[in-house]
Amino acid sequence: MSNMINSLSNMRLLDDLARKETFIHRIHPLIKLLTTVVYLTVVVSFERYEIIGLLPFIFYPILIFAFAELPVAPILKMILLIEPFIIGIGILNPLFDHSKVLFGGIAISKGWVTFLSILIKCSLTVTASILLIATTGMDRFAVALRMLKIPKIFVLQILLTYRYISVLIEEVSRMIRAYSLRAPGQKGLKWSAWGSFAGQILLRTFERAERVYQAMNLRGFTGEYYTGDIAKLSFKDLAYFAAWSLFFIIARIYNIPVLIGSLFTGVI
Amino acid sequence: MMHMADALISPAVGGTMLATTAGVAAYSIKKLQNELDEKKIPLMGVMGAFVFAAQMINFSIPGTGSSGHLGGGMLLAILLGPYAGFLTMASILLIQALFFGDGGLLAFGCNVFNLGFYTCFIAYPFIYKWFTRKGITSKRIFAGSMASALVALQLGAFSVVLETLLSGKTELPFEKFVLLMQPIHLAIGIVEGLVTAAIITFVWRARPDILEKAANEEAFGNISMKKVLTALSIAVVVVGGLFSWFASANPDGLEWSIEKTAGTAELEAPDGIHETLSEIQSKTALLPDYDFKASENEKTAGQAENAWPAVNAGTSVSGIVGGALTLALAVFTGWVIMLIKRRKIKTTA
Amino acid sequence: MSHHKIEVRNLYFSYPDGHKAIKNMSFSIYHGESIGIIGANGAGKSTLLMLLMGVYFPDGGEVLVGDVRVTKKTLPMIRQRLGMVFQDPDDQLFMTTVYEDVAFGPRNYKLEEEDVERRVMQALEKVGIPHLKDRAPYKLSGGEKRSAAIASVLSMQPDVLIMDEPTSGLDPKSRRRVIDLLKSFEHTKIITSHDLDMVLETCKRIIVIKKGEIAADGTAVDILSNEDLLNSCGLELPLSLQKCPVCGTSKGKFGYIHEKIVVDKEAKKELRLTRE
Amino acid sequence: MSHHKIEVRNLYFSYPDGHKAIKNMSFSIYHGESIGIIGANGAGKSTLLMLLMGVYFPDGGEVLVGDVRVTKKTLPMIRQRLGMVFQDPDDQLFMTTVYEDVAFGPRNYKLEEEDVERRVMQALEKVGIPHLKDRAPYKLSGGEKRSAAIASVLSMQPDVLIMDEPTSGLDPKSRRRVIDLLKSFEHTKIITSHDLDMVLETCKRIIVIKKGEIAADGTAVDILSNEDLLNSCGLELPLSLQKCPVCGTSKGKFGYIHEKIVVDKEAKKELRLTRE
Ligand SMILES: Nc1ncnc2c1ncn2[C@@H]1O[C@H](COP(=O)(O)OP(=O)(O)OP(=O)(O)O)[C@@H](O)[C@H]1O
Ligand SMILES: Nc1ncnc2c1ncn2[C@@H]1O[C@H](COP(=O)(O)OP(=O)(O)OP(=O)(O)O)[C@@H](O)[C@H]1O
Ligand SMILES: [Mg+2]
Ligand SMILES: [Mg+2]
Repeated sequence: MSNMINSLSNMRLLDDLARKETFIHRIHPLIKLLTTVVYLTVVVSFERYEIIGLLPFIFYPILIFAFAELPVAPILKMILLIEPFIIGIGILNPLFDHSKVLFGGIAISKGWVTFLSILIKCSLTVTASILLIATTGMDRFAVALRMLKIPKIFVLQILLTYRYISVLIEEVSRMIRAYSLRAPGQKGLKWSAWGSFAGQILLRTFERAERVYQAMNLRGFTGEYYTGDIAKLSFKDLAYFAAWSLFFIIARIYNIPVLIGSLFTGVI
Repeated sequence: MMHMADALISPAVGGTMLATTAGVAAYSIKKLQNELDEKKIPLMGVMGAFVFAAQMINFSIPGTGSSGHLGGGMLLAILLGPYAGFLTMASILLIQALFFGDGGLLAFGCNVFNLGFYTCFIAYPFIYKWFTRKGITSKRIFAGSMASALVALQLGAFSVVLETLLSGKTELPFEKFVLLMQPIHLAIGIVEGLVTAAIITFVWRARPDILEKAANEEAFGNISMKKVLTALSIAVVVVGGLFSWFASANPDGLEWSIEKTAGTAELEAPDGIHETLSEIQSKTALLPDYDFKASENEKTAGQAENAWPAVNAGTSVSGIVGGALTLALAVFTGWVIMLIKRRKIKTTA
Repeated sequence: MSHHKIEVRNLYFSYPDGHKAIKNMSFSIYHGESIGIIGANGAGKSTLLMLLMGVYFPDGGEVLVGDVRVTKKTLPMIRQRLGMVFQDPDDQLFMTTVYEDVAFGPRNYKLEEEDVERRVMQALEKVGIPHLKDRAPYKLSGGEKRSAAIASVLSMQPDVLIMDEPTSGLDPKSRRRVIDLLKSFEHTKIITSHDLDMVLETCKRIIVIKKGEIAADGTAVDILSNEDLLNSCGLELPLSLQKCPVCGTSKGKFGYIHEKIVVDKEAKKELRLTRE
Repeated sequence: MSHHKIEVRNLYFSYPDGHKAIKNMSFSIYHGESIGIIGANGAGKSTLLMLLMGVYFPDGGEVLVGDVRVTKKTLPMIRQRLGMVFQDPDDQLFMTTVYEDVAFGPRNYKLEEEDVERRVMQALEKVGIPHLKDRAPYKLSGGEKRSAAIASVLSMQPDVLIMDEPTSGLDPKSRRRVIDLLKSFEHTKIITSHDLDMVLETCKRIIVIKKGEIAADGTAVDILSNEDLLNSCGLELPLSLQKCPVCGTSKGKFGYIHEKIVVDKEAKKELRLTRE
């Protein structure tokens, strides 16, 4: 339950962040979406034993964090929340693969290497998705989807779902608050109240959702969200996309850290 | 129900599934546009939000020590009908991928398919509908929800196994993974069935109009269903075949496509750079054993020990040193930018 | 303009659970009229407004807006003319910032972005909340939400303004602002409220509803000073027509001022209200 | 009983987005006092009540209820004594029928079912809605919901009653009923409201909040008749202390009655209010 309320406040934090006005925020939403997709594809395309080669990809999130003036701590917290899940799957690797490999003179199990690789990939991909929304926001993201010719009805569906998630979680948290105030001695919900709770929430949200939708209709809504001016693609946007893509591709083809490292160790 | 993560799939699998899902979604949208009424739009949104919230409640599965959460696909299918249900599932998963990195943009297709397709297009029409074909009673709701949830989750779980293995990112042997996933999802399926039945019964009592509307949606002729399925399997075979062809010819489909694009006129430069660089590389041997050939090893990585990309003490050391430097540089850059920005804010303020 | 006329003929409405909320209502509202709809809790005021707006459809009878019957087909046309503020502002605010919310209506009419901005700022100023424009609606206090909800309808510049308890939850200053705004609105307006003093100030005609039926329909002054009628409908005299605490002892001087002293005995003593 | 004392010391609170809602508030409330908390929209009234109830926890300072500090640990104990009615009644009702909802609190105290029933019916009668007892809360009208919310707290028979705008949305009869109920409640009560007439009737002491800080703390009469203070805090004189429409012309007889005529010129004319 606190889970749910946490995620609501996380969503709202991202909403707030998306309203900042930095150079990253002003990049066209479609470009940011495409850049993210390229990034994800490249990161994921690394084979399962790769660790070192993945490291340069951390530049992308770090630069976005810095340029978009995003707070590091709360977003890191969100990312860490996902990790246990990945660990849950990745942790099986060391169990199944005991074969050893020499790495920097130390023998380690290959299972651990793949595990680490998954962990890094996961952190990078999750961060990239979250940064996308934290610098774009749901409304502008929807504009990007529309430009990709995703049908109106689906985009609307996403926006409404997004909107109703707050309505619903709010409804839940209010009910829980009211409950705990009138059941002071109890910890959590009594199981017998669960059924009526879930049903109530559903019905209340039905009714509320209908009213919200009506309110939208009453204000001339016809299925298309207009979100003010979204500028056309500019040269800056294209340059942004090109620069990042170039970087990703080079970092994919050449193992930059090894390159730096051997230069360095060679020099020494 | 388990979500696939970006980190666990290969671009080939992710791409195939994304294409497949897009096909099903497009079909659903077309179907839906013909019969969409006013009340359905908010209802889809609400149910999406409801399932979204429900997926956040984790429950422990007795006897296994692991935990799971609801998929909600059956609930959506029954309350909204298959097309709207599928689309709603897709929007839930997209929001989760964006805001929580749960699942992911690349794994989006896999997740929608695993959670949405089997429930809305297999379990709902063939199982749930069969149970309730003679009208709705609470017993039939129960039996139908239970049976369809169980089947849908088993299919979904198996699908997760296949996608993971095809992606080759984990070490899990097939049988062990199957033996792990299927029983867990049996347990989750039971809970899912119970919850679905309870909620459907509740809604049926309180707002029978909602259920009737979904059930009466007659668009679901068997012929069209068959068409979808054939089209779908052809698509899977074709797309999957294509992807896996170039994936095996060139394990990283990306590099293949990069070379392709690099060959075209606009992007001539990278190709040149690439060639000169690899020349330099082979001459200076700065990058021992790390070139395209290494990836050939990957193809057989699962089977042979020598598949391990050659690692010797030299590269490892330079790798570790280089890695540390890269990280330090990245963090330093970020820090400097932040400092400069902060200074700017101060001076302007 | 005859098309601002709103006519309700033999209206019936039951909620899905069978609760009969509106029973055989008929009345007409002409262009430029200001109508107050009053009645006890649960009388059916909000339900009636929903029927006028075509949010619900009647089980019997009909609603005509300017000779056009409210049906699913005619809805888009009709709704361009009517603007409604819901009783619960949470139902009305659905965008991520107050600005976006107030801009939602004008943008749907495909106005130029600068016109949109002008309208939004105008509406926000009218209700006195320009400082809240970049806040998220769910972070507002109860009264701030209501003001934002009102602004979101004003920005659409409707021909007919329908408001369900517009002043509830507002602080006295904001309430005064809404009253002034209502007074300055020249087109038709329909307002429900339990704030009878506000109704007295802003409406010329009043319809009293009791258990889903019309109990009275007449001028504001006639109705709001008819204590027996109000009492029988779960209402009270407006405070401003109740006996004055100062000249309180001169009871019954005017026919419509009876009993009830608002400031209670004790407080009065402390005020040292001695009649000079 | 000293344990009914509520003390607030140097309280600070910011919402997660950084909005500073409460800044350095301190005051004490003794047993049996009736406190009105007033202030403009967004002043911080609801936030303050949430802090008293331990729904939020302060960033600085502390809240003491009968010498016990409000913390996560002491919450269960403290909440047994305090009963709160929220600003939005939807926040309060969560069971399937009104009866179940009102019975929820008493049942948690493991009372006998007949005692529960007695308490429930008593509470419903006090707010005048026994006829709604089998209805589903989400299907009620706005005012009916508020009455049900109040009943659900009354049935718990708390030592301290905290109400956030208890009369908003209520029809005049129900409002009167709530006022009578508040007057008859002997223990400590803390009420926020924009209905200053209600506050004047039910509270002896008033705390005025302005932008998260205490602007004034004193007797109801002193504060509610101080027009300058009220004006500077976004408030107005209560209607019952504003100039009376009847003896309106005798302006300024008492220091605290100035300007504002509530019934507007026109209505007044129609009322034929001639001074005799
Ligand atoms: N969704 C619903 N389902 C069933 N009954 C309802 C529903 N909404 C309202 N009612 C009932 O219909 C009647 C009229 O409700 P309505 O909301 O119109 O009252 P109202 O006059 O606006 O009251 P208030 O002054 O309290 O807002 C009430 O008795 C209420 O209980
Ligand atoms: N969840 C929230 N997040 C951020 N700010 C909030 C939140 N809730 C309220 N606020 C802000 O805190 C301030 C105090 O709000 P509060 O609800 O306490 O006001 P109030 O005095 O009860 O007003 P009202 O009379 O309108 O109910 C307001 O400025 C409001 O915008
Ligand atoms: Mg109402
Ligand atoms: Mg408040």
